[in-house]
Amino acid sequence: MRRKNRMELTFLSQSVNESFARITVAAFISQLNPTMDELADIKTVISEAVTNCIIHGYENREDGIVSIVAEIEGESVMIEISDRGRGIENLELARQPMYTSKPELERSGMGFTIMENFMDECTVTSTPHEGTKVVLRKHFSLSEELLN
Amino acid sequence: MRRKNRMELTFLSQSVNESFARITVAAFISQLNPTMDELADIKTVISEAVTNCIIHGYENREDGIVSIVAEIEGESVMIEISDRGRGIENLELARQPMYTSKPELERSGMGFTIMENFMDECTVTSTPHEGTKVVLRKHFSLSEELLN
Amino acid sequence: MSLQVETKRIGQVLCVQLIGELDHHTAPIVRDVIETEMNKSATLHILINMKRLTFMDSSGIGMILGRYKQLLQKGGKMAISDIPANIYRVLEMSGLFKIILIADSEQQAISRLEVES
Amino acid sequence: MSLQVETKRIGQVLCVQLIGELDHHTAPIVRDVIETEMNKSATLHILINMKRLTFMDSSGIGMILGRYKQLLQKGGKMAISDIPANIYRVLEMSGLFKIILIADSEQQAISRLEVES
Ligand SMILES: Nc1ncnc2c1ncn2[C@@H]1O[C@H](COP(=O)(O)OP(=O)(O)O)[C@@H](O)[C@H]1O
Ligand SMILES: Nc1ncnc2c1ncn2[C@@H]1O[C@H](COP(=O)(O)OP(=O)(O)O)[C@@H](O)[C@H]1O
Repeated sequence: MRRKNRMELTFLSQSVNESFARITVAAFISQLNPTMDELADIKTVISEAVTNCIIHGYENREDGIVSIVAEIEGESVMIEISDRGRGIENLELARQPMYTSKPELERSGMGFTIMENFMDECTVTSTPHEGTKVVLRKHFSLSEELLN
Repeated sequence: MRRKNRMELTFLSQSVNESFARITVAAFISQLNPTMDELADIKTVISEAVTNCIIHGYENREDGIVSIVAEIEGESVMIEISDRGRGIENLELARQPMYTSKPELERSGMGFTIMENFMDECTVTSTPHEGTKVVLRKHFSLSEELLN
Repeated sequence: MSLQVETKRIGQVLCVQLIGELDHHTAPIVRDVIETEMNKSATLHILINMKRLTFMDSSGIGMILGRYKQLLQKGGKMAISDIPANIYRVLEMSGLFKIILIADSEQQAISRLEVES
Repeated sequence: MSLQVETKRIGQVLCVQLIGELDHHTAPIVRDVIETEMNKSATLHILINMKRLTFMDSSGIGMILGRYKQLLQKGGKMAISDIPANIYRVLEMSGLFKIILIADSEQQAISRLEVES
């Protein structure tokens, strides 16, 4: 039987919730028995996407809502991180390595690059003034014992 | 300034999500700098309430939806755990220590007693065939350093 | 799996070491291991060592009570040793301490189980 | 707080030990500590010891680059030592290794910073 599981999480756009979000997603994913490295990579990408919602989507307002949906199907996981913030005008430019619209906040412009490299798939959709959604996918190779 | 924070979590009524739920709530609460004992107690009550939704509310069906809302305001936390399952006919009986409707599943009937004892407040509302909601409250005494 | 169960036999005692988290999801694992071991040979007593148990809720109480009742029928006794503080609070509330032998260490539990039998 | 910063001075090097998790929420703590220390006396070099850093994302990269630029103006150098595997992958991707000195240990980093200055 293919394992299926799903969770939805929403929280306020406060920077204290960045670590909360990555712990939560990591705890959900742990049923796939990931390696330490895989778990670390998942935490990093969640941190990137959630930080972007807070800094860029809501421009550091603390009352925005950040949503995460995670779905496990078989050995694969889909994670969707979204905000209803300002959106992105030029998606191609935004995804360039080292590009940031907020250099004054010491951003490195590496968020999307890390998401793309650490995950199998990274799709970004955005509408200015409506919000941004990042969909990430990754396939995990389950260890033998868990397949039973 | 009084700190305010809020999160909402929903997930499928699968027993594998019991540990996920308690880790998530504990991670959210950790911004209040709880002691190890306080954190352990929170994990226990979340586990009790979520297990009840799965076993009793959805009678071990795996496609029910369990919801958790947690709100921090100042030094207090409110946690609401709810299901849209079968509900409870006799609330007074259900809350009696050692009462369980499922002795054949080796239940101890101690779930509500633990929730009442470990939290400052435990309110249960339920409508047969509609679902059950447990609201838990606890006050944490913040350590000095965090009050600044 | 978030719970590991290790067993060994010392005299008439089946020692069960629980490592990880004991809840509704993992309780059946413990029950199955203990029942299998009890069917293998005539175990008289059971000792549950909780030294490395990091979490337990009332599903654990139900599982322990279930084993206790089975043992009682066979004239056996049950003991728990090395209880962490957070789990102590849960066990205390359940009244389990009135019917089950509590010990600081595995060794102490075993000698008390054997003396009293 | 989920990040602790410990500093000490060895010769011309300000050693910054990071303990915990470095992200957008905690990066300002590190920046403030380093800026305060740099204002106290003429620091030439900075060494960031990551031995006990359990998490870092691109907010960490931005913070390190920010300090690197400030140092460059004053003619100082920057080094990072004891990088855990998960953080290594993040740093590698950012291209930081081309401009910042990487060392296995604090001692190695300090002697290389001093030799090259
Ligand atoms: N959720 C979002 N809402 C609005 N803009 C975003 C969002 N995420 C990313 N962006 C835009 O894309 C740019 C690149 O993002 P990223 O690669 O993560 O780098 P950084 O966060 O360091 O700026 C950001 O500077 C911002 O302009
Ligand atoms: N979410 C729920 N939905 C339906 N019934 C419930 C729910 N939670 C508790 N109950 C009822 O209340 C009783 C007592 O619950 P509890 O004290 O947690 O003990 P236990 O779970 O061990 O039975 C249960 O046996 C069940 O009949």
